[in-house]
Amino acid sequence: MARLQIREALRRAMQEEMRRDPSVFLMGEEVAHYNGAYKVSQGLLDEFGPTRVVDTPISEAGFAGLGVGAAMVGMRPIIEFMTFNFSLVAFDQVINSASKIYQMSGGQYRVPIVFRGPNGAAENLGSQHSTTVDSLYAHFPGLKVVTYSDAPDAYGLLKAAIRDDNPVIFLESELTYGMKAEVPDEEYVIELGKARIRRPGDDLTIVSWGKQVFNVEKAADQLAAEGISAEVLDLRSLRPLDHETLFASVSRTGRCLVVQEGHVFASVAAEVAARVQEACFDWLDAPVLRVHSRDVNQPYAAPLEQAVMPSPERIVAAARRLLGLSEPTDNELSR
Amino acid sequence: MARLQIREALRRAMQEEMRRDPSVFLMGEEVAHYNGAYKVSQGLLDEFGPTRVVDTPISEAGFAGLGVGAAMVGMRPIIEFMTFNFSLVAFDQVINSASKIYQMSGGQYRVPIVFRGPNGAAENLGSQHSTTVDSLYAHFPGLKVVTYSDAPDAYGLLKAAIRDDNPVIFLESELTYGMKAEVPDEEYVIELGKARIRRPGDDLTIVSWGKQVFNVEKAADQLAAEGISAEVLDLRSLRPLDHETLFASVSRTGRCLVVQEGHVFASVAAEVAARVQEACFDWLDAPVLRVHSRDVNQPYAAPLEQAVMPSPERIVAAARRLLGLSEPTDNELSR
Amino acid sequence: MSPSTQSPPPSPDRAGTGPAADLILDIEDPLPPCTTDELLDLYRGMLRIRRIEELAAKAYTRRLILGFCHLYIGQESVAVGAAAATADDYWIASYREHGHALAKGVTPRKVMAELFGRATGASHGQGGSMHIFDRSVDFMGGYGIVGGHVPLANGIAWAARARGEDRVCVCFFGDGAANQGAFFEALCLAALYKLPVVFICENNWYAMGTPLDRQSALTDMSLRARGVGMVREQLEGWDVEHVRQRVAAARQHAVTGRGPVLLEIITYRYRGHSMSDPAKYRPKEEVEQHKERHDPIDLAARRLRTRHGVTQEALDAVRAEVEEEAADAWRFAEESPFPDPATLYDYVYAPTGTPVGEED
Amino acid sequence: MSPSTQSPPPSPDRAGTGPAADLILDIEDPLPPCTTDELLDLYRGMLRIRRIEELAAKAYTRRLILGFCHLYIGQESVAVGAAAATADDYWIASYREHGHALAKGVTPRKVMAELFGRATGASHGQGGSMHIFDRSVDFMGGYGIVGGHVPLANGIAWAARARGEDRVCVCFFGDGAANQGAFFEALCLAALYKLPVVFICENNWYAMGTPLDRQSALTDMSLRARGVGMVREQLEGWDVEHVRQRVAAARQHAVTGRGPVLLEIITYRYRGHSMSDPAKYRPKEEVEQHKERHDPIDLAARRLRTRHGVTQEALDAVRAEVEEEAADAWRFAEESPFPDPATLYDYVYAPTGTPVGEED
Ligand SMILES: Cc1ncc(C[n+]2csc(CCOP(=O)(O)OP(=O)(O)O)c2C)c(N)n1
Ligand SMILES: Cc1ncc(C[n+]2csc(CCOP(=O)(O)OP(=O)(O)O)c2C)c(N)n1
Ligand SMILES: [Mg+2]
Ligand SMILES: [Mg+2]
Repeated sequence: MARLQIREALRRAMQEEMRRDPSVFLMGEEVAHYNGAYKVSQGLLDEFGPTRVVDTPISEAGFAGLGVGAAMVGMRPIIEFMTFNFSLVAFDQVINSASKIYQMSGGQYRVPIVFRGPNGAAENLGSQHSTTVDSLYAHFPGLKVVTYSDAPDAYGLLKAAIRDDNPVIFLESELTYGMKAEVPDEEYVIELGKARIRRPGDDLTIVSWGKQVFNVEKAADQLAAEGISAEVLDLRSLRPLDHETLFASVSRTGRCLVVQEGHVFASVAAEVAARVQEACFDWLDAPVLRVHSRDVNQPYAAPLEQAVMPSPERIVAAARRLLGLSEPTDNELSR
Repeated sequence: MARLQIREALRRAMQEEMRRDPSVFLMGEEVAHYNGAYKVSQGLLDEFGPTRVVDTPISEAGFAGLGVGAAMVGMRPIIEFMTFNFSLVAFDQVINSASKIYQMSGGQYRVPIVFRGPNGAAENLGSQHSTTVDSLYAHFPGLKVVTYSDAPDAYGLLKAAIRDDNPVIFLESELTYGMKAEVPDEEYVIELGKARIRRPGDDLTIVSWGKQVFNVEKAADQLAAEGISAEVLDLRSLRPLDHETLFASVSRTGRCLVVQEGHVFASVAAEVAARVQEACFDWLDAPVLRVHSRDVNQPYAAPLEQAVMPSPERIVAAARRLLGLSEPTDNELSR
Repeated sequence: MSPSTQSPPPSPDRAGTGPAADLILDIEDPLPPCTTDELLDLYRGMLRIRRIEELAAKAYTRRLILGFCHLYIGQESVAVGAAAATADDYWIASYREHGHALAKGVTPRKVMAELFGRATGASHGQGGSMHIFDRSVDFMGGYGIVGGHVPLANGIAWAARARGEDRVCVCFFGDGAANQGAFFEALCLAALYKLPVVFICENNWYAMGTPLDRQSALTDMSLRARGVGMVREQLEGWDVEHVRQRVAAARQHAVTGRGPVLLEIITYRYRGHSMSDPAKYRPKEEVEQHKERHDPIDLAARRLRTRHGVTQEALDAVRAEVEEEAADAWRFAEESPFPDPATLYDYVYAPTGTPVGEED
Repeated sequence: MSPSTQSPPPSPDRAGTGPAADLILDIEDPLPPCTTDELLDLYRGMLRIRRIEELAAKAYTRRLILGFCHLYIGQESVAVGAAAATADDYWIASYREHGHALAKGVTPRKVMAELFGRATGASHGQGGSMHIFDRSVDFMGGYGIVGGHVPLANGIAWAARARGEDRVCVCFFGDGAANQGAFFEALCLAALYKLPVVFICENNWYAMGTPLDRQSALTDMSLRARGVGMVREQLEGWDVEHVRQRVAAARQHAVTGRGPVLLEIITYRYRGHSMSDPAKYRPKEEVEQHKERHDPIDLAARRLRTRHGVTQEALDAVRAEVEEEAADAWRFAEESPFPDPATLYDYVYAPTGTPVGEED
């Protein structure tokens, strides 16, 4: 058992998979000589050489498409977007090529590719560098969308993503690359499509994923101090969604709060709410509520950004409201 | 009062706006000499000449961006995507440029632009030509997303979109361009953000938009024959959403069915369901249900495509289920 | 070796060095001229495409084929000539790919059944006219987003090289596609990584209704290569033998590690852009004149008669064969079942861990 | 005139015509040489950028400036030379735009306050370092998606031409941006529509940590124009007067209806890509050597002394002025309030129908 940073856990996953399978390669901007903009790929060029750890020019559509083509003939490319903001210039390649080829070829060509990189707001990066793409990609059948909240999950999920025969969108965060946790020394793979109960509880279920799980944990601590027992569910896989774990938890607690970074409209949080209210209608004691980034483009100034992002305080407030302990003060609905 | 095809209503809207305001121009593939791939812009080149009705090469990112730049200095471009499938190669321009400039410039630059064109499945066009983009664009603050179900709305809404000082995504359909309806001769504009009750009813509210409204109307007829009175709501504007009309209807009927073309996950239908269950929880007699395209990439073969698309039959079945008149036969939830 | 020692430091001199040389494909025709049998095969190949597509047009008007249907008639020499030079290589193409599929060896039955949307089609009815795929002959698909498939060609070539296969990827697209960002990025990457790709721009002068000189300031599309440091050649495509030679030359360049080549092949489509285009943007005479002067099938027939002494009867016999093949394809397609809607969800996710192959 | 009569019908001849000529900007230096005052102004402009950015670097380490911060130090001659030639034109730039903003006339106070995220900043604290906008001087923003702003330049120029303004749009981007699809599409469109745009590729040899020869098969970025039929020129950017002349020449070309120009200006950045980049990918000597040989501010100072007889005292006085200006900007920024979170929703939708202008 070693304490690893998340970036180290991700690196170990890639390294092991590249060792066991010569068809795996890593490609992206600054992944090789620079060792990665966020040092996730540190040392991989040295070990695997420039044909398997490949720097690219600033041509996301070009190298995303290159990855798709390589995957069709049996390679297993890992395409790093320096951040997922830049995946928008390659959006057509991910949607119209990666996600559709298996279907439109009638199952003849598979696209075992991982698109990975940091997603969502880091800190004070402003409007064009703070986009959360979860909901965009989770919208599309043919893609799998995966994320993690800690190092052991990051490791096991990335390994599963690399081995999966389908295109996987693997969402990371600059802000948590340095977070450490114990990762077992023996190799393991975490099946995609399984949520994880990070903390059992009885009074409400708080559903979250990615780095917002930490805000939720903090909120759960605070709620616990008030005598409220929150079950914390980390979805890990947004598509496919683990209905079983989700519905079992909510049917038991009768209350559901979804916490999501990013715009709320037509989002993963919306989907979770829509499915939970449908499947658990008879068990729900209150409507499903959502805490999410304010529905604005990300401003630069720190006090503005802080007002935009989900926070433990906002989560606690929503939980209290869900339990009928306070009136709505903050119009979460439209904003 | 003249009976106009939808394409004629759209054309009249553009023509009138171009006459009254020299800053309005139309740009896109085949809009000028060819008179539009679907003949929406027929005759406009003749009237306004090649500096205001402009053919482009196949460079969606290039001409979408050109439109944004022109809008920043006070022009009012109408950018036609031959179909919205092709907007995915310009996705970054729409999101990172059009939707964000007003905010990131601190309000100094407005982007009064309309992106318009056919959206969603036409018939048997296969995987890459049948994408529904409603949910993708409605996700983003800074954009408005508008659509219509008939000629008079098409006319009045497009005029409002052209006059709006914000980027508007205006969603059309190849399949309904030829549908006719009476359009008043006098000029009018329909305020964006207002839903329309197409048919009042008491037993349930069916929420829809765009060409699915016709499936809903047919279903409502069938339901009426069974003695079930459905209120049919045409949202028209997906962003901003008309909460007032929506919630008033559902609180009264106590039941809500959302009918949407396109993928279900993280969709507009999800958002409507999430908001309705939150706002109308105490009035709901059943969970909000959704009918939508099957969650697959669009296959070519006609029997497969028919199985994918929403249909009056599927809507009636869902309505019956919503009213407790039948058991779930068809797992709408996960598929 | 540190990266910085590889890069000459910027210096005033750099600006003075002037542009790199124009890189013109400098390999002579590498193949011996066609034997009579070889040319007869090319003739048969072109005729096959034309007849299958004529039937497709007929089937379309009877609503046996639905959606969009883009015919290749007039351009046959490009795909057939290229196939003769790259039979064992990977191919990838646009939505106007019936001809490429047939030339690469997808059977007429599989092509026609796909157009008819049947379970026996190349893509099991999932793809349709624009998305014919056939793994068994490395025909890696037709794609509907203009220019969107061009980056994929690089990846296919990347994989081929990584595995030490002596194969190239041949990538077909139109003059209109040479305005798409994805196309340019792909060219840049191919040149940078020296990938074994033969890019073939089929310049038929029109992108839908827009002639080339209203699409682009430059009408020599091979010059796109000039802006990215790639080897190029522009040629006329009417003569299938010439296409075969020049594609073979480009292949030889690419497969020997010298990097990709952009071939611009001048050609012409006789029909509208798709079945629903009346093609009013060009005078009928332009089409007629073109057919008269440059029809690749007529040209091959003429050469077979005059240079190879093949009799008209022999040519007629080929025509009859092809006719029967096409009719058979139609019958096969029409008699084949539609895919079962119960299979709908089989095409969402590949079953990880199972062997890859034709899933049927 | 029907469209088809405009287009020469495709014919065998077309392939024979060969490539269009290489289009090199053929306008001589259009401006008289700088007067002493003019050159002093350029000197002051460059110095201003450098001092403001040196302070910005300091503020960054004190966490008064957050997020990404890309310094322009070393490249000042490009923006300042260009500004002297296009003072009344529209400008648009990338995320490395502090220098461009200052050169175009955004006040040091507004720039610094934006970097500090204050309500008094150019973009009211909404934008930050990468998104400085100032409508009052037609500075149309800094953008963070590499290459993403290049298409916008065409639209700005389109509007200028449509309204009969004799103005161009000047668009700045890096060598790395010249690999983005949006950049290529924009070049194609500008050439096709003959738009009054001056594209300036600031080739500083690096895109983040990647030197140009590992980014692109071709290191003469002006050749990108060659592939699309655009007029081009490559020049060294160390001499601010030379930049001023060549940008003036390009402007003259573009504004007189002869179409856009791509200028590649060779330059060099002294600092890391952003404040968080230690720039280990190049040896320190490379930077030192460059500063010694090509520093644009030193070069201007030398010329002022030797050719214009300006005394060192006069130069020192300019330096002192600039010093005070920069210090004032810092004070102003630091004392300015942060934007009120209550204003958050004011920037989602523009209030249709109200007059456009600075909303503050
Ligand atoms: C990105 C994109 N934009 C627009 C279209 C619509 N479209 C389909 S084919 C075509 C013309 C393509 O012309 P060209 O590349 O010359 O190929 P050709 O049809 O002549 O074979 C257009 C505009 C599309 N399919 N994809
Ligand atoms: C589309 C996109 N991809 C990647 C990035 C990350 N990134 C920011 S700047 C940069 C390097 C740009 O280099 P260049 O264009 O030469 O400009 P310079 O920084 O040298 O001024 C990269 C890769 C981005 N902002 N946008
Ligand atoms: Mg063409
Ligand atoms: Mg650079």
